[in-house]
Amino acid sequence: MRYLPHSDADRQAMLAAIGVGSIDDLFADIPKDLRVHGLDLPRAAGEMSVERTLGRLSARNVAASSVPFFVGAGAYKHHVPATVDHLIQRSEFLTSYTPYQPEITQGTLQVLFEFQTQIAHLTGMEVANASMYDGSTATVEAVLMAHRLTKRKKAVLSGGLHPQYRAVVESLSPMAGDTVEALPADPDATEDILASIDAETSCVVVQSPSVYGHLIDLAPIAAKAHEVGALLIAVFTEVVSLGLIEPPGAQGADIVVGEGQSIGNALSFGGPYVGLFATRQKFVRQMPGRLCGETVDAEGRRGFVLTLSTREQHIRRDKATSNICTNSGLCALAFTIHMTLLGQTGLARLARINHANAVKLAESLSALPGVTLLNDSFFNEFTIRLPGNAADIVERLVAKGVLAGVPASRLEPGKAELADLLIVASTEVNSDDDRAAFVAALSEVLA
Amino acid sequence: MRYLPHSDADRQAMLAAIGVGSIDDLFADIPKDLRVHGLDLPRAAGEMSVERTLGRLSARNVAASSVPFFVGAGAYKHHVPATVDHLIQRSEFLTSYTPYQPEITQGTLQVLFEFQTQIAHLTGMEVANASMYDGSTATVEAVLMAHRLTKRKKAVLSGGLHPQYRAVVESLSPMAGDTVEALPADPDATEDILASIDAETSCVVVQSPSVYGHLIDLAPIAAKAHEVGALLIAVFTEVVSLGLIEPPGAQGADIVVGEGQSIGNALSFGGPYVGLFATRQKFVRQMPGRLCGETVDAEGRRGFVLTLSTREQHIRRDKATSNICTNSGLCALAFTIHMTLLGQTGLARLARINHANAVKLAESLSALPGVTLLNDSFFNEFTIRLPGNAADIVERLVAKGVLAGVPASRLEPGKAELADLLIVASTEVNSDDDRAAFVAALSEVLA
Amino acid sequence: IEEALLFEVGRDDVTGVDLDEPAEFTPRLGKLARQQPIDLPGLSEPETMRHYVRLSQKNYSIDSGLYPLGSCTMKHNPRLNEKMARLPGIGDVHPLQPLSTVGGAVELMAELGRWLLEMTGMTSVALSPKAGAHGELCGMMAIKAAIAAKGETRNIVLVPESAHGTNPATAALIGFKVVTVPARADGTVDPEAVKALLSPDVAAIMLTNPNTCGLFERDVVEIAAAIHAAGAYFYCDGANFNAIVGKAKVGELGVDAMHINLHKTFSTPHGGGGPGAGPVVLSERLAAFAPLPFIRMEGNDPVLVESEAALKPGETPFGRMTAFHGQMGMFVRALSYMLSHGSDGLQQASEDAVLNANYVRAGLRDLMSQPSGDRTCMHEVLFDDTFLEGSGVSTLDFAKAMIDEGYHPMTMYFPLVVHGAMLIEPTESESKASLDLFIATLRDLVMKAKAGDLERFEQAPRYAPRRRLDETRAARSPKLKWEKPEPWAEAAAAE
Amino acid sequence: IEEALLFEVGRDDVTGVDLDEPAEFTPRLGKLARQQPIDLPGLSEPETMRHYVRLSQKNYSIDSGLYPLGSCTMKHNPRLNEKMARLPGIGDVHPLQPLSTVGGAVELMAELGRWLLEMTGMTSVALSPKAGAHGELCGMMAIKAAIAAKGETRNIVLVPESAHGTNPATAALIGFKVVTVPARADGTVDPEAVKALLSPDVAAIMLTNPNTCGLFERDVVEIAAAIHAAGAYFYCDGANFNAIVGKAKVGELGVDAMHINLHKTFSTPHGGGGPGAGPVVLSERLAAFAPLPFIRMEGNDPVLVESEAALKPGETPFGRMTAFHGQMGMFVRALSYMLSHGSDGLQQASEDAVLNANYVRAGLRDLMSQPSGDRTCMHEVLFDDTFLEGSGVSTLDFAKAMIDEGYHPMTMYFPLVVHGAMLIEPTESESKASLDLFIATLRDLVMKAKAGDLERFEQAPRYAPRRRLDETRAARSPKLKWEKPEPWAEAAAAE
Repeated sequence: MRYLPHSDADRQAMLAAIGVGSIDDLFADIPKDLRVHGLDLPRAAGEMSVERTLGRLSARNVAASSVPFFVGAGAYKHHVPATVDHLIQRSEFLTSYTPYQPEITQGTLQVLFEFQTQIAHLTGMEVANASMYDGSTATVEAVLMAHRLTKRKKAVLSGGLHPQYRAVVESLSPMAGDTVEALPADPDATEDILASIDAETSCVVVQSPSVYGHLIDLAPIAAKAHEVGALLIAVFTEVVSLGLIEPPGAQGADIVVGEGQSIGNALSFGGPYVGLFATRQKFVRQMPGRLCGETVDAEGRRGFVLTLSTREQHIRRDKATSNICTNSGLCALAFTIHMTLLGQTGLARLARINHANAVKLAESLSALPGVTLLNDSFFNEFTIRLPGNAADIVERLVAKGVLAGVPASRLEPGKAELADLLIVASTEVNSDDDRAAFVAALSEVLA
Repeated sequence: MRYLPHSDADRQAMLAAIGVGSIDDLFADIPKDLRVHGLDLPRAAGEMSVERTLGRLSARNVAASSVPFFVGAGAYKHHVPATVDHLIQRSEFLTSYTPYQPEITQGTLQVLFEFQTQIAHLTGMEVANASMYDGSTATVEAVLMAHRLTKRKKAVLSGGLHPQYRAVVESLSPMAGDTVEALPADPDATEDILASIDAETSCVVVQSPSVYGHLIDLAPIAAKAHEVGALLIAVFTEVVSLGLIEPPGAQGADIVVGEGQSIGNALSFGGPYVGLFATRQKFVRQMPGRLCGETVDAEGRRGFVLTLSTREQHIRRDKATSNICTNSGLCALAFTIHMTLLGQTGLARLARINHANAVKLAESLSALPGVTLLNDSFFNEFTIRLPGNAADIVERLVAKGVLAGVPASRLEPGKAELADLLIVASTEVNSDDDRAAFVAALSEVLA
Repeated sequence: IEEALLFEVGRDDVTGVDLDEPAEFTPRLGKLARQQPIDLPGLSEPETMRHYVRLSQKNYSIDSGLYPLGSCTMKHNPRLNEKMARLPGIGDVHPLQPLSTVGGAVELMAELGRWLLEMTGMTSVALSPKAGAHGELCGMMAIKAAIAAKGETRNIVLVPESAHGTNPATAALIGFKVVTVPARADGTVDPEAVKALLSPDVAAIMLTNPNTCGLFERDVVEIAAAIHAAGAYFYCDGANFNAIVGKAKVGELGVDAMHINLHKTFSTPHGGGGPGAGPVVLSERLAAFAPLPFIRMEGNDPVLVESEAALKPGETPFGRMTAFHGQMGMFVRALSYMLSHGSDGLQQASEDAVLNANYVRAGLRDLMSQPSGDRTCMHEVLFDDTFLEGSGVSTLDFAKAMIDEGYHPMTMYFPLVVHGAMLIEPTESESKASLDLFIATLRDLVMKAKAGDLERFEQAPRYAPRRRLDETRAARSPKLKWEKPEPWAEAAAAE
Repeated sequence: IEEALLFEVGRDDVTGVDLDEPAEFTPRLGKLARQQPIDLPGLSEPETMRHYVRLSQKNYSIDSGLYPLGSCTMKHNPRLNEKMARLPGIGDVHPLQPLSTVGGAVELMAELGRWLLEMTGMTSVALSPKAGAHGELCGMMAIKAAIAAKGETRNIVLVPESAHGTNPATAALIGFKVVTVPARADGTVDPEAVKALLSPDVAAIMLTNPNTCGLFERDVVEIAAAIHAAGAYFYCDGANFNAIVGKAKVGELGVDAMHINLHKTFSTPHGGGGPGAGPVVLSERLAAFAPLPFIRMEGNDPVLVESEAALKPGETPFGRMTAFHGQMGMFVRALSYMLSHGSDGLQQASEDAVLNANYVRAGLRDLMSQPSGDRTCMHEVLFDDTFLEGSGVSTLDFAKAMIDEGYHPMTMYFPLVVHGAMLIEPTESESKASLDLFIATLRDLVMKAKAGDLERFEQAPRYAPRRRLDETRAARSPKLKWEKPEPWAEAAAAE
């Protein structure tokens, strides 16, 4: 087996050095009747064989790059520079351990420090952590953090929050003894969330752009929340939007969480992604996840360490702020490198291209008979009402080689009022030809 | 432009530091009337755009992995472990310079020392150099070296030598004032090369396996050559064959040259490849190309350096043994890593699989009516005579999705007696299904 | 060589990505167009490449040396797996594409599940947890849901002293009260101690097996039986599953839920701290509570069940752990690893891991001290600091001195039940030659420590990119992001 | 940290590649089946990975630092180009596949040729040469063939003193007699000196422009005219083409043949010494002699002409430089680089390269000495060792001391026309910040040298994987491969 270095001679010599007669002697603690002798699985396979097996599975999927592609709703197809994927595969990043030994992990640590700085600047917040699993788990951690900070137990979730994010909060938060008030789906951005905020409220969770693409003015919500002593948790799933829209920090958010996949990371059928988490300096000791901080070494040179670990489970055990142990280090690295390449100039331009592409597409699609655009404002994603079941229409567009978007019913099944809604994203990867193909195909399907 | 670090402000500051007013002042030495103002070429393009352009070109070619593939005749489709391609892309190998400063290039140098050792062992020779451009240029360098050693000027080329190798020798050698006697194409391995060896002969150049796949017994040729004071140059184009057949060094060859592409390197439409070059210790000072040697540093630690550079052009100028400056360092690295992974156990097994696949295919093909196998012996490649023009038949097999081999006429155009010959290779990448597809398709085409 | 922060060398108008400005259009941002500057400098591509290459060179990695990290399992990361994760139909597929366009992805998940269930002897699997601790949470949430489904209110979770910190943190997170089970002298759990704590309020035990002392819990079956008899559940921390793959099935040991760290057992890369993946296998008692999404087999066809609307009778998921379907990028790497090993290779890997740990034990047992005497261990060997007594060298000093010898330190001060613990897990990836060198180096260090060569230890590391760092300072006044130097500081720096 | 040779740690029965033995079959090897053992030990995959990663860590590279290598042009290697070279339709295509299956490959070659011709103003291009020196050979063979075609027997090639060693070596290889043209004080070529050497026996001049002193040959047009008037050809060494892309076309300077180092001008990676690629552009006078294979445009369709049987009238190739079609892997990288830059970027790159060299010159001119006075240079700046006079520090010492400062040395003792030459080419890839640091470091070194801090120089390098190596010993009794230690040596080593 190519991954196992020992020759049989090596094994024999080692057993002799240990002083046992056979490998079975080393497993003597496992009760005899429970020992397994052979699994019902195939035997070892060479590289060619594995490549064929997995290549066959890969070939049964339609790759985003191979078709006009407009699927979003929480994960986005963007172009990642070759430099990013090359660098994250460097042995010293890819196969390095969590930087608990800072003397020999300054590379990873400095990257995390750069990452935290980038996220803080992007979101307009004071501090950011070294990443979370993804946007949805970051959201529930933010809710739990708000409960700790406010000592209240009720979270109010906007109807514009991604339904799967909502489900994550609704699954965990009640088990922790809390209450979740989730407003109904809000495809038109007409909800009155202010009315749900009261003195019991620990936090209000609002996504902007919403899952339906609407940009939400957070300032009045923050004002109302602060008025009653609650916190505003701002959520985003498309980090590129921050290149063009006012950051949540400037709109009064107390905690900002989001998905960072768009920058540096592949779609990968949903994971691994990278959760972003930022807040105000005064809340930092209730923050979940790893933090990297600057310090000096014994010679006075600047260096970086994981810090404030007294919040963490390996020190505090059942008193920890979260049970989180790993983060998304490598995805955060990809994010940091891609963002470094972009810089503010590149990010702003990238965001403008995304927005322009989405605007052009929204105009073309809503010009089709029977198609209505629901959004006044949006960034690179919007919702249209189709003259018919959106899921069916999407399937018919698949046959025409266009992946058209996410039917709202995929996220909110069984709600008749959402059945004809389609959430459509357009990024820099869509060419004019792609958009034309979509419009033509939809036009044919609706004809 | 993403590759150019300067901002405009940087450029202005630098011009000021230099003390010139504009960039044009730095190009003042170019006569004004010869200065170019704009090339008739497209403007800068982003990554996505370049990927689309080159992706479109790539898509117009049929990749070897995508079809049953039997094309050889000097380049071979093998499976390269993922580790190899990963390692050669490491910055410290990929973007490193020629190791003229040994203190900071011990990595490259030790690899070359390992490579030289591997090649010497594989070929059964005493010394090998640090690689040549490819097999064909190594061959002509061997001929020139033989001329230097023997002080004679006539090379005899076997009719089994790859015709494009022969053409390379025939192009350069006469310009250097030498004579080349090339025997006619020898698809049946019946030539009497001994008869062409005489007291004028500097060297005999024999390929085994020959371009038609025949294994050639080199010992009698070596004996005859040595008898008249000539040298035997043994050539191979499929290095994997050395895992299973007696090495040229054991058969009396004086210089062994060959193509190393099969181990570690992609097909890449013909290049870059890696030329292998080995000889006897006593000839080393007439050898072309770079050599890495062991030595010690100022503290007595083992280290490696490029050595015997007094043979080389940058020292000897017009008295050099060759004008060669670069080698195929990165391809040699790929070779070394792949060979290290294989070891003798893996190489021998790989060779057996290749041979077994070729034997099975030869048996199946020659069982078809009208198809004759020309080879008594072969390794992973053989020649069949078809009942019709081989190039036409290959083209009809393309339409059936099979890349069937190389018509002899592709290498030796215009020779009627070769028109119905097809050179067929089969390696470890061919599955039973691939072979069955070939046999079935050929059977249909011939029906 | 020092490397500046990107903020110190980047410039506001430099970018390493070439994009054309879009043609004129009418923005639809309403009043929310960005007013604030983004304040992120950029680097050109060559600067970016060099910056991160040079940073990487300050890191230790498995590709450059042995990581003797007990309980953390740093093994070889095959590059084949990276290649497979980048296949266009794997890496470039969206989680919400029409299901008709992702048949291969769903089949891949089903296949991964099949392997995991066969290796563990369990009934169902939840693939979506994003990491080991997330898997623990998933397993414990399933237990909580199962208890609630029975109408019970059990609220106590038993956790042995030697457990990973995530165990009590997880239990506490969802409102359980944690009660510690004391360890026996050798670090294993005494079934009697468990039985003594059992009550109708006990919801579950969380046990690591093999445990964090590197020992297989010999009495695991008896413990499981007692737990089950008390109406509680047996959660197994699967961090050490890599020692017993192909040697024992946890389902047969009585486990009800166990997470599997794909990055430990199946070698998805650590990546400097993630991403991980923590699928959870569940016994028949918990199978129905597996969260969304899950794979339902309909005959030979796997179906991805994403929502409650698609449930069939008997399927009672407790909810959802994450958006989308989990860490596909890690699934494919793990499956590639499994396919490569096969049933024979997986068993051999466990055997070699245990062989290597015992070989290290044999090489050091005369010089270092083992808390439970010189007994056979599983895939990791535990030493305590008795052998350093009186030397003035602490476990920390000893570990930092290893850095100067070219090694990453072993796991220190864990498990907590052992004084000055040093937990060494070489993994099956290390050759005998590598272990011989490691043993020789440690023997040399031990002798230096015993000889009182204090400077070598207290000053260590001396040959690393940094000397020991001031962690207290970092925590006391946290500096968590780069701040532009104040003008006066700039002026001072310029002098 | 030391790294053993693979032969010292490998074992005969270990392999890092899993292959199944073939089923029983009847071999067809005749009597030539291998009798000799192969004698190559193997390593498992994790050992292989670590071995080569650790070796790589002993290398300097462009991704980790500046390479101020005059005439060798170490610039940024974009990873996009690596990705493009691995597209399945590029990297996985066989040179002898039916031409109907490689239309894209042929088009790519045609497109590369089009760019090269537009940039140089020449008539035809031979893509197949495998490296710069191979390109020189190709160009000189074309000249030799052209002379033969005219029935002439010219046998003298003029080569300036400052030329690269490959120039005279190439000329001599194909039987030309090399006559050296003396340089002017500033290293440039005096047209009068050329004219004085012209005769009916002169076949060609080989001139580098910009020359190896970093100067543009101002009199190049006059020299070309004189050469042509004498019936000879003008070969231009294109090693420094990167300074003038988009600024001047060599065709308009009177050049008849020039090779282009794709790895210098168009950034295909050096790879520790190759592979390179050296396409040759030819003037109308030589175009017909371009070797096989070449691309013929038939209307808009490129046709790959592989053999003499396919020639059309007027096509008189001198033969073939190599099997197959040349370095496709390098072609695609170069084209990717060209497409990325575009006409504007290529010109900007030349300008930035020249700007950077002059900035280095400006930063060092007061401390170091320039052989031809302080004048504007092209993309590289030349210093001599006058400034070290009396310090006891040689050019070599100075260069080795740079290693301790984290830099690769500059090109030393070349060109030969300058005493103790130091030739610095920063390339356009370096940022101002990078150059500022480089200049500051060199200034510091110069001052240390002038202050007589001899140890710092004579002992350098001290902070590299090796101190200075004994090259004399290596050459005197060459040890060119690993030899198994003799038993007595093994025994001695074991003691």
